Amino acid sequence: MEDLGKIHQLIVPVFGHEMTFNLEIILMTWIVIIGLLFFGYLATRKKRIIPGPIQVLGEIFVDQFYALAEDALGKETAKRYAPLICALFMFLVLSNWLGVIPHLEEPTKDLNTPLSLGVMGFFIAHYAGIKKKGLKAYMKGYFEPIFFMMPLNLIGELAKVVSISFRLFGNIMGGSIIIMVVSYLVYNLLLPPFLNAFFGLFVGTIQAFVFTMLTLVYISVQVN
Amino acid sequence: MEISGPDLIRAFEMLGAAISMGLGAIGPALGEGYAAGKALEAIGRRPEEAGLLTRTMLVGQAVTESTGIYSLVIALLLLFVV
Amino acid sequence: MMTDLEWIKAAAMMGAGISVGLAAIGAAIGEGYTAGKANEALSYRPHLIGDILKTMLVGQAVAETAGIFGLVISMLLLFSPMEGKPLLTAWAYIGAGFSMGLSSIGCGVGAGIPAATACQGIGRQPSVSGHLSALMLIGSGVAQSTAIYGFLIALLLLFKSLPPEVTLIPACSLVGAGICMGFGGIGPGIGEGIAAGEAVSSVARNPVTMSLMTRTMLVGQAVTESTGIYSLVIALLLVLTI
Amino acid sequence: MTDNPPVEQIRETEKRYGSAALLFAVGMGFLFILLDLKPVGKGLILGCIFSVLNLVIMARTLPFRIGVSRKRATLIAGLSVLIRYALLAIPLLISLKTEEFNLAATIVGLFMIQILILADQLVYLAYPSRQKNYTS
Repeated sequence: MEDLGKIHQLIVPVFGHEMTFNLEIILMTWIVIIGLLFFGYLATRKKRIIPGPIQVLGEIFVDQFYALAEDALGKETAKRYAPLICALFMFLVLSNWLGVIPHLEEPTKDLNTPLSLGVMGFFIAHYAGIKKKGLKAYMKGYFEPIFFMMPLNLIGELAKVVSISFRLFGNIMGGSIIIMVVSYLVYNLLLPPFLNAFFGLFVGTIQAFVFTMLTLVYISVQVN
Repeated sequence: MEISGPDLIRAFEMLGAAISMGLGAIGPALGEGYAAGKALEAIGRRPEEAGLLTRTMLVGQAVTESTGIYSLVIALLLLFVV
Repeated sequence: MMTDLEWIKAAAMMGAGISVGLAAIGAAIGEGYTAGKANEALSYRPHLIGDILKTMLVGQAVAETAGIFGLVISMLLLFSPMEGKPLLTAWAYIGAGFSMGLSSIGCGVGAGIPAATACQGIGRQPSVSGHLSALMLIGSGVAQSTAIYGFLIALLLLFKSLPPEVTLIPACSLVGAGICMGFGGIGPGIGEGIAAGEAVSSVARNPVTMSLMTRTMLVGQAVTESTGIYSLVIALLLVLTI
Repeated sequence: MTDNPPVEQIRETEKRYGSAALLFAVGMGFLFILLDLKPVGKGLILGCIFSVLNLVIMARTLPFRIGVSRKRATLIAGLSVLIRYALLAIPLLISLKTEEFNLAATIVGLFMIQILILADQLVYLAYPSRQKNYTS
């Protein structure tokens, strides 16, 4: 059980500072990205009126998330942000499912991945707000309802990033720690496949959906 | 048993992390359960709105869970950073 | 002056008492709530006595799981060999008692609520009693997962090999792991029970929504579970980093 | 209770889960014994016997708890809980004190009834038509 939380790191000195790379996580992220690109290539290679199975899968994703984005953002804005939402969900789902395959790990198990996605969502939401309402109206939003609520509003905005990324990280890391400890305790008998199915497939899908929906909601709060 | 100052501080950090996460888990979970229950009741009344209600339930639960996540952050900070 | 062995024995007895006592409280609240609602349903539908009693029996049998968990841990605490163990074991035993006992409260209450609403629902819609008891058992089964986490932490605390010398930090970590998992198990258990109860009563009102309700219930419970998972993670970190 | 039908139905539930649990435990137990894991098989059977006993006592005391005064119901429920927990402690004690019964298997055996109830309902959810309908 000593390998709990052990990470293979590559430390590169740059101008007197040290840059740390988590090699496994980067590798796993690239696996996910290549898998998604391959899926996209297969789905759009031969576009037909009567679609093949992979094209159907792609159309389901795009359809569903376009409808969701339209619900939350309105027709015009949805066109701009629906691809982002759809891609985010597909990336997260594939990342969370990756841990089911032996010897592979979920990239979301490392805090850096969810945190960077959360920060990305944060900046996109505020960019959308500024673009839609204009800088002045956007800034005015922070001084609601009275002037000195500004610090509290700022903290509230930052807390959104913390909560959205720690939720994903906590669930995925918790699942993988539980699977590891239980497999160690029962000598890999019988239980771990069920735990893998529950934490990897079920919880992974739900948390990916929650993360995507929250990003969408944050954008829609800024836009409307 | 001799107790030095840093030891005492570290020990209480452990205890503090435990209490923070343990008690912090009660409230959000109860609230989320209540939200899920009410959403299920509403779906029972109007099954045709199930998609919208499920989405609203998830967003509501996600916001409710924030305090639980803050407890987790504090506990992790106490364990690893401070 | 007490010897190490006596201290460990005293701690084991205290842990065993906490474990089985709190677990029995949880199981009793759940079973009592079920019995009360079953009586209420019987009072206005006396001719359904067979169905209602059957559901009540099955529901109580599942709610009893909490009590059995507590009993198992307390017997392990009382009768496992203690000679030659380090003094830190005493702290681990108290932690194990807290972990199992407190998380069993959530488990018992959480399993009792859906059983009670199932008894009520059968009074309302006797034609779907099979559906109702299936949904009830799935819901209360999921509500018991935090008690299983508590059981896991208690077993880890019982069987972990500890360093021989006593210092304050591992002692606090051991008790803390128990408290963290114990309190963390209460909320998710009861919350998941509430969700399952509402699902059962909705199906009793509108039986066609069964599959939709099962799906939505599982999704809601999975999100409710996450604080329990956080508690488990913190408890595991506390135990394993000693 | 004087009227027969409820008692009949409770007996039916009891028989169904009890016999299934015993059958399953004995089958698995013999499998383990054949595989030369004697303590595991014996522990499983021991735990399961007491688990079934627990269910039987619970079912038999159920009719006495319905429709009586509050005080009496509380007394009966409390007594039955005490007796049942004392009963469940016996196999644990036996398997802790002797090497012949595996402890983990005994614990699994104690939960046999609950595991079977859950599995039964999962099967009902998956194939509703396969099972005898409760209502009929």
